[in-house]
Amino acid sequence: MIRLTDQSFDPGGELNDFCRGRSQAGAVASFLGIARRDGGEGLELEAYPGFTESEIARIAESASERFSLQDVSIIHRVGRITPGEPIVLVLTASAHRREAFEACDYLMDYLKSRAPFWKKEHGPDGEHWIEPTARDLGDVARWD
Amino acid sequence: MIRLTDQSFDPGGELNDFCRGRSQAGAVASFLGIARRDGGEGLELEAYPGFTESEIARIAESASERFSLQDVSIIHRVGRITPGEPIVLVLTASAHRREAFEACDYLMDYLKSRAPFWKKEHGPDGEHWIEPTARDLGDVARWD
Amino acid sequence: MVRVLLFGKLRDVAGWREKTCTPDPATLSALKALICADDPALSRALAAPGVQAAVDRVLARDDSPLNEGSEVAFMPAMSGG
Amino acid sequence: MVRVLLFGKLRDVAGWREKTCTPDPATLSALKALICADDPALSRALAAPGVQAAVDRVLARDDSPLNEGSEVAFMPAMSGG
Repeated sequence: MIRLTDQSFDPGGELNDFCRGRSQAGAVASFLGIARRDGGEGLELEAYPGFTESEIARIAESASERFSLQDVSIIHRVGRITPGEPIVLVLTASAHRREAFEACDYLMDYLKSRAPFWKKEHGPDGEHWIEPTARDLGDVARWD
Repeated sequence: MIRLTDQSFDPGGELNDFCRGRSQAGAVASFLGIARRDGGEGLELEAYPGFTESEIARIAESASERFSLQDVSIIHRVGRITPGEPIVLVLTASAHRREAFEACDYLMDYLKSRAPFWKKEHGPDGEHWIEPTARDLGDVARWD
Repeated sequence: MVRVLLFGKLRDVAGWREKTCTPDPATLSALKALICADDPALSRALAAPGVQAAVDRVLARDDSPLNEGSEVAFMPAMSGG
Repeated sequence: MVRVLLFGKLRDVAGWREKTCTPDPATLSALKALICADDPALSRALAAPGVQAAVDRVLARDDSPLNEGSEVAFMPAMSGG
Protein backbone atom coordinates (compact mmCIF):
# COMPACT_ATOMS: atom_id res chain seq x y z
CA MET A 1 0.00 0.00 0.00
CA ILE A 2 1.39 3.38 -1.07
CA ARG A 3 -0.17 6.45 0.52
CA LEU A 4 0.64 10.15 0.34
CA THR A 5 -1.12 12.28 2.90
CA ASP A 6 -1.17 15.92 3.90
CA GLN A 7 -2.39 14.93 7.39
CA SER A 8 -0.35 13.62 10.31
CA PHE A 9 -0.65 9.84 10.70
CA ASP A 10 -0.42 7.28 13.51
CA PRO A 11 2.70 5.08 13.07
CA GLY A 12 1.67 2.57 15.76
CA GLY A 13 -1.80 2.14 14.29
CA GLU A 14 -0.26 1.63 10.85
CA LEU A 15 2.18 -0.98 12.22
CA ASN A 16 -0.64 -2.88 13.91
CA ASP A 17 -2.84 -2.76 10.79
CA PHE A 18 0.08 -4.03 8.72
CA CYS A 19 0.67 -6.97 11.12
CA ARG A 20 -2.93 -8.01 11.61
CA GLY A 21 -3.39 -11.66 10.70
CA ARG A 22 0.20 -11.87 9.47
CA SER A 23 1.18 -15.26 10.86
CA GLN A 24 2.95 -16.47 7.72
CA ALA A 25 5.60 -13.75 7.63
CA GLY A 26 7.76 -14.02 10.71
CA ALA A 27 9.58 -10.74 10.19
CA VAL A 28 8.31 -7.16 10.00
CA ALA A 29 10.83 -4.33 9.73
CA SER A 30 9.92 -0.68 9.81
CA PHE A 31 11.47 2.71 9.46
CA LEU A 32 9.93 5.91 10.72
CA GLY A 33 11.35 9.30 9.81
CA ILE A 34 10.45 12.15 12.16
CA ALA A 35 10.78 15.88 11.45
CA ARG A 36 13.67 17.09 13.58
CA ARG A 37 13.62 20.19 15.68
CA ASP A 38 16.96 21.38 14.29
CA GLY A 39 15.12 22.00 11.01
CA GLY A 40 13.70 25.14 12.60
CA GLU A 41 9.99 25.69 12.20
CA GLY A 42 9.44 22.67 10.05
CA LEU A 43 9.45 21.30 6.56
CA GLU A 44 7.37 21.55 3.46
CA LEU A 45 7.23 18.54 1.18
CA GLU A 46 6.03 18.77 -2.36
CA ALA A 47 5.09 15.80 -4.55
CA TYR A 48 3.97 15.42 -8.15
CA PRO A 49 0.51 13.95 -7.64
CA GLY A 50 0.01 10.81 -9.68
CA PHE A 51 3.65 10.54 -10.77
CA THR A 52 5.05 10.33 -7.22
CA GLU A 53 2.72 7.47 -6.25
CA SER A 54 3.42 5.52 -9.44
CA GLU A 55 7.21 5.95 -9.08
CA ILE A 56 7.06 4.70 -5.48
CA ALA A 57 4.84 1.79 -6.52
CA ARG A 58 7.42 0.86 -9.15
CA ILE A 59 10.28 0.76 -6.62
CA ALA A 60 8.11 -1.06 -4.06
CA GLU A 61 7.50 -3.75 -6.67
CA SER A 62 11.20 -4.04 -7.39
CA ALA A 63 11.85 -4.38 -3.63
CA SER A 64 9.19 -7.08 -3.34
CA GLU A 65 10.90 -9.16 -6.00
CA ARG A 66 14.46 -8.48 -4.95
CA PHE A 67 13.90 -9.27 -1.26
CA SER A 68 11.08 -11.85 -1.49
CA LEU A 69 8.71 -9.65 0.45
CA GLN A 70 5.26 -10.81 1.43
CA ASP A 71 4.06 -7.25 1.80
CA VAL A 72 5.23 -3.65 1.79
CA SER A 73 3.59 -0.41 2.88
CA ILE A 74 4.81 3.16 2.45
CA ILE A 75 3.14 6.22 3.95
CA HIS A 76 4.67 9.59 3.12
CA ARG A 77 3.65 13.05 4.23
CA VAL A 78 3.30 15.95 1.85
CA GLY A 79 2.64 19.60 2.66
CA ARG A 80 3.67 21.42 5.82
CA ILE A 81 5.18 19.26 8.59
CA THR A 82 5.91 20.52 12.09
CA PRO A 83 8.90 19.26 14.14
CA GLY A 84 8.18 15.96 15.89
CA GLU A 85 5.65 14.81 13.30
CA PRO A 86 6.23 11.62 11.31
CA ILE A 87 7.35 12.20 7.72
CA VAL A 88 7.62 8.70 6.34
CA LEU A 89 6.84 5.16 7.47
CA VAL A 90 8.11 2.14 5.55
CA LEU A 91 6.91 -1.34 6.57
CA THR A 92 8.20 -4.61 5.10
CA ALA A 93 7.11 -8.18 5.82
CA SER A 94 9.15 -11.22 4.94
CA ALA A 95 9.77 -14.78 6.07
CA HIS A 96 13.32 -13.81 7.11
CA ARG A 97 14.56 -10.85 9.07
CA ARG A 98 17.54 -10.03 6.83
CA GLU A 99 15.30 -9.56 3.79
CA ALA A 100 12.82 -7.45 5.77
CA PHE A 101 15.65 -5.18 7.01
CA GLU A 102 17.36 -4.88 3.65
CA ALA A 103 14.14 -4.08 1.81
CA CYS A 104 13.31 -1.36 4.34
CA ASP A 105 16.82 0.09 4.04
CA TYR A 106 16.65 -0.05 0.21
CA LEU A 107 13.25 1.68 0.10
CA MET A 108 14.41 4.47 2.43
CA ASP A 109 17.57 5.03 0.35
CA TYR A 110 15.39 5.34 -2.71
CA LEU A 111 12.88 7.67 -1.05
CA LYS A 112 15.71 9.92 0.16
CA SER A 113 17.18 10.66 -3.25
CA ARG A 114 15.23 9.17 -6.14
CA ALA A 115 11.54 9.55 -5.38
CA PRO A 116 9.74 12.65 -6.72
CA PHE A 117 9.65 14.78 -3.57
CA TRP A 118 11.03 18.24 -3.00
CA LYS A 119 11.70 19.40 0.49
CA LYS A 120 11.92 22.95 1.75
CA GLU A 121 13.19 23.69 5.23
CA HIS A 122 11.80 26.68 7.10
CA GLY A 123 14.86 27.46 9.19
CA PRO A 124 15.81 30.31 11.50
CA ASP A 125 17.69 31.91 8.56
CA GLY A 126 14.80 31.62 6.12
CA GLU A 127 13.68 28.94 3.71
CA HIS A 128 15.88 26.72 1.64
CA TRP A 129 15.46 23.67 -0.57
CA ILE A 130 17.12 20.48 0.60
CA GLU A 131 18.96 18.25 -1.84
CA PRO A 132 20.23 14.72 -1.18
CA THR A 133 23.56 14.69 0.68
CA ALA A 134 26.68 12.91 -0.60
CA ARG A 135 25.91 10.24 1.98
CA ASP A 136 22.36 9.81 0.63
CA LEU A 137 23.71 9.43 -2.90
CA GLY A 138 26.30 6.92 -1.72
CA ASP A 139 23.67 4.96 0.18
CA VAL A 140 21.37 4.54 -2.81
CA ALA A 141 24.28 3.68 -5.13
CA ARG A 142 24.93 0.54 -3.02
CA TRP A 143 21.93 -1.14 -4.65
CA ASP A 144 22.72 -0.36 -8.33
CA MET B 1 14.14 -0.13 28.14
CA ILE B 2 14.47 -3.92 28.35
CA ARG B 3 11.32 -5.86 29.14
CA LEU B 4 10.53 -9.56 29.30
CA THR B 5 6.86 -10.40 29.48
CA ASP B 6 4.74 -13.53 29.57
CA GLN B 7 1.78 -11.55 28.19
CA SER B 8 1.08 -10.56 24.60
CA PHE B 9 1.99 -6.93 23.89
CA ASP B 10 0.88 -4.17 21.53
CA PRO B 11 3.66 -3.38 19.00
CA GLY B 12 1.98 -0.23 17.68
CA GLY B 13 1.43 1.17 21.17
CA GLU B 14 5.07 0.46 22.00
CA LEU B 15 6.25 2.20 18.82
CA ASN B 16 4.16 5.26 19.59
CA ASP B 17 5.36 5.38 23.21
CA PHE B 18 8.95 5.11 21.99
CA CYS B 19 8.48 8.00 19.53
CA ARG B 20 6.59 10.37 21.80
CA GLY B 21 8.38 13.69 22.07
CA ARG B 22 11.27 12.37 20.01
CA SER B 23 11.96 15.36 17.79
CA GLN B 24 15.75 15.23 18.10
CA ALA B 25 16.24 11.77 16.64
CA GLY B 26 15.12 11.80 13.03
CA ALA B 27 15.27 8.04 12.56
CA VAL B 28 13.44 5.20 14.31
CA ALA B 29 13.93 1.65 13.05
CA SER B 30 12.05 -1.33 14.37
CA PHE B 31 11.92 -5.06 14.02
CA LEU B 32 8.97 -7.18 15.02
CA GLY B 33 9.18 -10.97 15.09
CA ILE B 34 5.86 -12.80 14.89
CA ALA B 35 5.22 -16.46 15.76
CA ARG B 36 4.66 -18.23 12.46
CA ARG B 37 1.88 -20.66 11.75
CA ASP B 38 4.26 -23.21 10.23
CA GLY B 39 5.59 -23.69 13.77
CA GLY B 40 2.47 -25.76 14.47
CA GLU B 41 0.66 -24.98 17.71
CA GLY B 42 3.13 -22.41 18.89
CA LEU B 43 6.31 -21.82 20.76
CA GLU B 44 7.53 -21.85 24.29
CA LEU B 45 10.28 -19.47 25.26
CA GLU B 46 12.31 -19.89 28.39
CA ALA B 47 14.57 -17.24 29.90
CA TYR B 48 16.91 -17.13 32.89
CA PRO B 49 15.22 -14.43 34.98
CA GLY B 50 17.70 -11.75 36.01
CA PHE B 51 20.53 -13.02 33.84
CA THR B 52 18.61 -12.70 30.56
CA GLU B 53 17.69 -9.06 31.23
CA SER B 54 21.22 -8.12 32.27
CA GLU B 55 22.78 -9.83 29.24
CA ILE B 56 20.38 -7.99 26.93
CA ALA B 57 21.07 -4.71 28.72
CA ARG B 58 24.79 -5.29 28.17
CA ILE B 59 24.38 -5.77 24.42
CA ALA B 60 21.93 -2.86 24.18
CA GLU B 61 24.59 -0.66 25.74
CA SER B 62 27.20 -1.87 23.29
CA ALA B 63 24.78 -1.11 20.43
CA SER B 64 24.13 2.37 21.81
CA GLU B 65 27.83 3.16 21.72
CA ARG B 66 28.66 1.43 18.47
CA PHE B 67 25.81 3.03 16.50
CA SER B 68 25.44 6.38 18.35
CA LEU B 69 21.89 5.58 19.39
CA GLN B 70 19.76 8.07 21.22
CA ASP B 71 17.54 5.32 22.59
CA VAL B 72 16.85 1.61 22.34
CA SER B 73 13.97 -0.55 23.54
CA ILE B 74 13.64 -4.33 23.52
CA ILE B 75 10.50 -6.23 24.45
CA HIS B 76 10.71 -10.01 24.40
CA ARG B 77 8.06 -12.58 25.13
CA VAL B 78 8.66 -15.55 27.39
CA GLY B 79 6.37 -18.50 28.06
CA ARG B 80 3.81 -19.95 25.68
CA ILE B 81 3.26 -18.03 22.44
CA THR B 82 0.49 -18.81 19.97
CA PRO B 83 0.95 -18.38 16.19
CA GLY B 84 0.41 -14.80 15.05
CA GLU B 85 1.49 -13.29 18.37
CA PRO B 86 4.50 -10.94 18.57
CA ILE B 87 7.64 -12.54 20.01
CA VAL B 88 10.10 -9.70 19.98
CA LEU B 89 10.12 -5.97 19.25
CA VAL B 90 13.37 -4.02 18.90
CA LEU B 91 13.22 -0.22 18.56
CA THR B 92 16.22 2.01 17.87
CA ALA B 93 16.39 5.81 17.60
CA SER B 94 19.26 7.69 16.02
CA ALA B 95 19.99 10.91 14.20
CA HIS B 96 20.71 8.93 11.01
CA ARG B 97 18.77 6.13 9.39
CA ARG B 98 21.76 3.88 8.60
CA GLU B 99 22.75 3.71 12.29
CA ALA B 100 19.16 3.05 13.37
CA PHE B 101 18.87 0.19 10.85
CA GLU B 102 22.24 -1.33 11.65
CA ALA B 103 21.68 -1.23 15.40
CA CYS B 104 18.30 -2.95 15.01
CA ASP B 105 19.85 -5.59 12.76
CA TYR B 106 22.75 -6.11 15.20
CA LEU B 107 20.43 -6.47 18.19
CA MET B 108 18.24 -9.00 16.39
CA ASP B 109 21.28 -11.05 15.32
CA TYR B 110 22.40 -11.10 18.93
CA LEU B 111 18.94 -12.01 20.27
CA LYS B 112 18.67 -14.87 17.76
CA SER B 113 21.80 -16.70 18.85
CA ARG B 114 23.53 -15.15 21.85
CA ALA B 115 20.87 -14.02 24.29
CA PRO B 116 19.83 -16.43 27.06
CA PHE B 117 16.58 -17.76 25.61
CA TRP B 118 15.61 -21.32 24.81
CA LYS B 119 12.84 -21.99 22.37
CA LYS B 120 10.72 -25.07 22.09
CA GLU B 121 8.44 -25.60 19.12
CA HIS B 122 5.19 -27.46 19.60
CA GLY B 123 4.91 -28.89 16.09
CA PRO B 124 2.60 -31.42 14.46
CA ASP B 125 5.25 -34.11 15.09
CA GLY B 126 5.72 -33.26 18.76
CA GLU B 127 7.96 -30.85 20.62
CA HIS B 128 11.51 -29.99 19.80
CA TRP B 129 14.09 -27.46 20.93
CA ILE B 130 15.22 -24.92 18.35
CA GLU B 131 18.88 -23.99 18.00
CA PRO B 132 20.32 -21.13 15.95
CA THR B 133 20.65 -22.00 12.26
CA ALA B 134 23.92 -21.74 10.32
CA ARG B 135 22.50 -18.55 8.84
CA ASP B 136 21.83 -17.11 12.33
CA LEU B 137 25.40 -17.91 13.37
CA GLY B 138 26.77 -16.34 10.19
CA ASP B 139 24.63 -13.24 10.70
CA VAL B 140 25.88 -12.58 14.22
CA ALA B 141 29.50 -13.26 13.24
CA ARG B 142 29.36 -10.25 10.87
CA TRP B 143 29.67 -7.94 13.88
CA ASP B 144 32.61 -9.60 15.64
CA MET C 1 -0.64 23.04 -26.68
CA VAL C 2 1.58 21.44 -24.02
CA ARG C 3 1.24 21.96 -20.28
CA VAL C 4 4.49 22.68 -18.41
CA LEU C 5 4.93 22.09 -14.66
CA LEU C 6 7.86 23.20 -12.52
CA PHE C 7 8.69 21.60 -9.17
CA GLY C 8 10.77 22.46 -6.13
CA LYS C 9 13.25 25.26 -6.50
CA LEU C 10 12.71 25.54 -10.27
CA ARG C 11 9.37 27.12 -9.45
CA ASP C 12 11.03 29.66 -7.12
CA VAL C 13 13.65 30.47 -9.78
CA ALA C 14 11.12 30.93 -12.59
CA GLY C 15 8.43 32.56 -10.50
CA TRP C 16 5.73 30.36 -12.01
CA ARG C 17 4.41 26.88 -11.34
CA GLU C 18 2.47 26.00 -14.46
CA LYS C 19 2.25 27.36 -18.00
CA THR C 20 0.80 26.30 -21.33
CA CYS C 21 2.95 26.62 -24.44
CA THR C 22 1.49 26.97 -27.89
CA PRO C 23 2.19 26.24 -30.72
CA ASP C 24 3.58 22.80 -29.76
CA PRO C 25 7.33 22.49 -29.54
CA ALA C 26 8.40 19.23 -31.23
CA THR C 27 10.81 17.99 -28.55
CA LEU C 28 11.70 18.49 -24.93
CA SER C 29 14.75 20.57 -25.85
CA ALA C 30 12.66 22.83 -28.09
CA LEU C 31 10.28 23.36 -25.17
CA LYS C 32 13.21 24.18 -22.86
CA ALA C 33 14.47 26.80 -25.33
CA LEU C 34 10.99 28.31 -25.45
CA ILE C 35 10.48 28.66 -21.67
CA CYS C 36 14.06 29.83 -21.07
CA ALA C 37 14.10 32.37 -23.95
CA ASP C 38 13.80 35.38 -21.65
CA ASP C 39 14.88 33.66 -18.39
CA PRO C 40 18.62 32.91 -18.12
CA ALA C 41 18.25 31.96 -14.41
CA LEU C 42 15.76 29.19 -15.30
CA SER C 43 18.04 28.10 -18.13
CA ARG C 44 20.92 27.68 -15.67
CA ALA C 45 18.68 25.94 -13.11
CA LEU C 46 17.44 23.43 -15.71
CA ALA C 47 21.04 22.58 -16.60
CA ALA C 48 21.98 21.85 -12.95
CA PRO C 49 22.98 18.33 -11.95
CA GLY C 50 20.09 16.09 -10.92
CA VAL C 51 17.41 17.91 -12.92
CA GLN C 52 15.09 15.51 -14.70
CA ALA C 53 12.07 15.88 -16.94
CA ALA C 54 8.97 13.74 -17.36
CA VAL C 55 6.68 13.75 -20.39
CA ASP C 56 3.22 12.47 -19.58
CA ARG C 57 4.61 11.13 -16.29
CA VAL C 58 7.41 9.10 -17.85
CA LEU C 59 11.04 10.19 -17.40
CA ALA C 60 12.21 11.72 -20.67
CA ARG C 61 15.36 12.95 -22.44
CA ASP C 62 16.08 16.10 -24.41
CA ASP C 63 15.20 14.45 -27.71
CA SER C 64 11.92 12.98 -26.44
CA PRO C 65 9.07 14.01 -28.74
CA LEU C 66 6.10 15.94 -27.38
CA ASN C 67 2.51 15.52 -28.44
CA GLU C 68 -0.51 17.80 -28.52
CA GLY C 69 -1.78 17.89 -24.94
CA SER C 70 1.41 16.50 -23.38
CA GLU C 71 2.13 17.27 -19.73
CA VAL C 72 5.80 18.11 -19.23
CA ALA C 73 7.34 18.34 -15.76
CA PHE C 74 10.76 19.71 -14.89
CA MET C 75 12.04 18.34 -11.59
CA PRO C 76 15.16 19.33 -9.63
CA ALA C 77 17.15 16.81 -7.54
CA MET C 78 14.67 14.72 -5.60
CA SER C 79 14.68 14.37 -1.82
CA GLY C 80 11.98 12.74 0.27
CA GLY C 81 11.94 10.72 3.47
CA MET D 1 26.03 -25.76 49.10
CA VAL D 2 25.73 -24.62 45.47
CA ARG D 3 22.49 -24.31 43.56
CA VAL D 4 22.48 -25.79 40.04
CA LEU D 5 20.02 -24.74 37.32
CA LEU D 6 19.50 -26.44 33.97
CA PHE D 7 17.92 -24.67 31.01
CA GLY D 8 16.34 -25.67 27.71
CA LYS D 9 16.92 -29.19 26.54
CA LEU D 10 19.44 -29.94 29.30
CA ARG D 11 16.48 -30.03 31.67
CA ASP D 12 14.65 -32.51 29.43
CA VAL D 13 17.77 -34.68 29.18
CA ALA D 14 18.45 -34.69 32.93
CA GLY D 15 14.84 -34.84 34.06
CA TRP D 16 15.40 -32.09 36.63
CA ARG D 17 15.46 -28.32 36.58
CA GLU D 18 17.15 -27.39 39.83
CA LYS D 19 19.27 -29.18 42.39
CA THR D 20 21.49 -28.29 45.33
CA CYS D 21 24.91 -29.92 45.63
CA THR D 22 26.67 -30.32 48.91
CA PRO D 23 29.48 -30.41 49.97
CA ASP D 24 30.68 -27.62 47.67
CA PRO D 25 32.62 -28.66 44.59
CA ALA D 26 35.65 -26.39 44.16
CA THR D 27 35.31 -25.65 40.48
CA LEU D 28 32.79 -25.77 37.69
CA SER D 29 34.35 -28.94 36.27
CA ALA D 30 34.16 -30.65 39.67
CA LEU D 31 30.48 -29.75 39.82
CA LYS D 32 29.93 -31.14 36.33
CA ALA D 33 31.54 -34.44 37.34
CA LEU D 34 29.26 -34.58 40.36
CA ILE D 35 25.96 -34.04 38.54
CA CYS D 36 26.94 -36.29 35.63
CA ALA D 37 28.25 -39.16 37.80
CA ASP D 38 25.24 -41.36 37.17
CA ASP D 39 23.90 -39.61 34.05
CA PRO D 40 25.93 -40.24 30.86
CA ALA D 41 23.20 -38.57 28.75
CA LEU D 42 23.59 -35.33 30.69
CA SER D 43 27.37 -35.65 30.43
CA ARG D 44 27.11 -35.86 26.63
CA ALA D 45 24.60 -33.00 26.51
CA LEU D 46 26.86 -30.71 28.57
CA ALA D 47 29.74 -31.43 26.18
CA ALA D 48 27.69 -30.44 23.10
CA PRO D 49 28.72 -27.39 21.08
CA GLY D 50 27.24 -24.13 22.27
CA VAL D 51 26.71 -25.17 25.89
CA GLN D 52 27.74 -22.44 28.32
CA ALA D 53 27.77 -22.08 32.08
CA ALA D 54 27.23 -19.08 34.32
CA VAL D 55 28.37 -18.79 37.92
CA ASP D 56 26.40 -16.22 39.86
CA ARG D 57 25.07 -14.91 36.55
CA VAL D 58 28.47 -14.36 34.95
CA LEU D 59 29.62 -16.58 32.09
CA ALA D 60 32.22 -19.01 33.44
CA ARG D 61 34.80 -21.57 32.32
CA ASP D 62 35.54 -25.09 33.54
CA ASP D 63 38.25 -23.85 35.91
CA SER D 64 36.07 -21.10 37.41
CA PRO D 65 35.98 -21.42 41.20
CA LEU D 66 32.68 -21.86 43.04
CA ASN D 67 31.77 -20.36 46.37
CA GLU D 68 29.43 -21.37 49.13
CA GLY D 69 25.97 -20.36 47.96
CA SER D 70 26.94 -19.95 44.30
CA GLU D 71 24.21 -20.24 41.66
CA VAL D 72 25.46 -22.25 38.69
CA ALA D 73 23.49 -22.39 35.45
CA PHE D 74 24.12 -24.73 32.53
CA MET D 75 22.72 -23.34 29.31
CA PRO D 76 22.49 -25.03 25.91
CA ALA D 77 22.83 -23.08 22.62
CA MET D 78 20.78 -19.92 22.97
CA SER D 79 18.03 -18.92 20.59
CA GLY D 80 15.59 -16.08 21.08
CA GLY D 81 13.85 -13.64 18.80
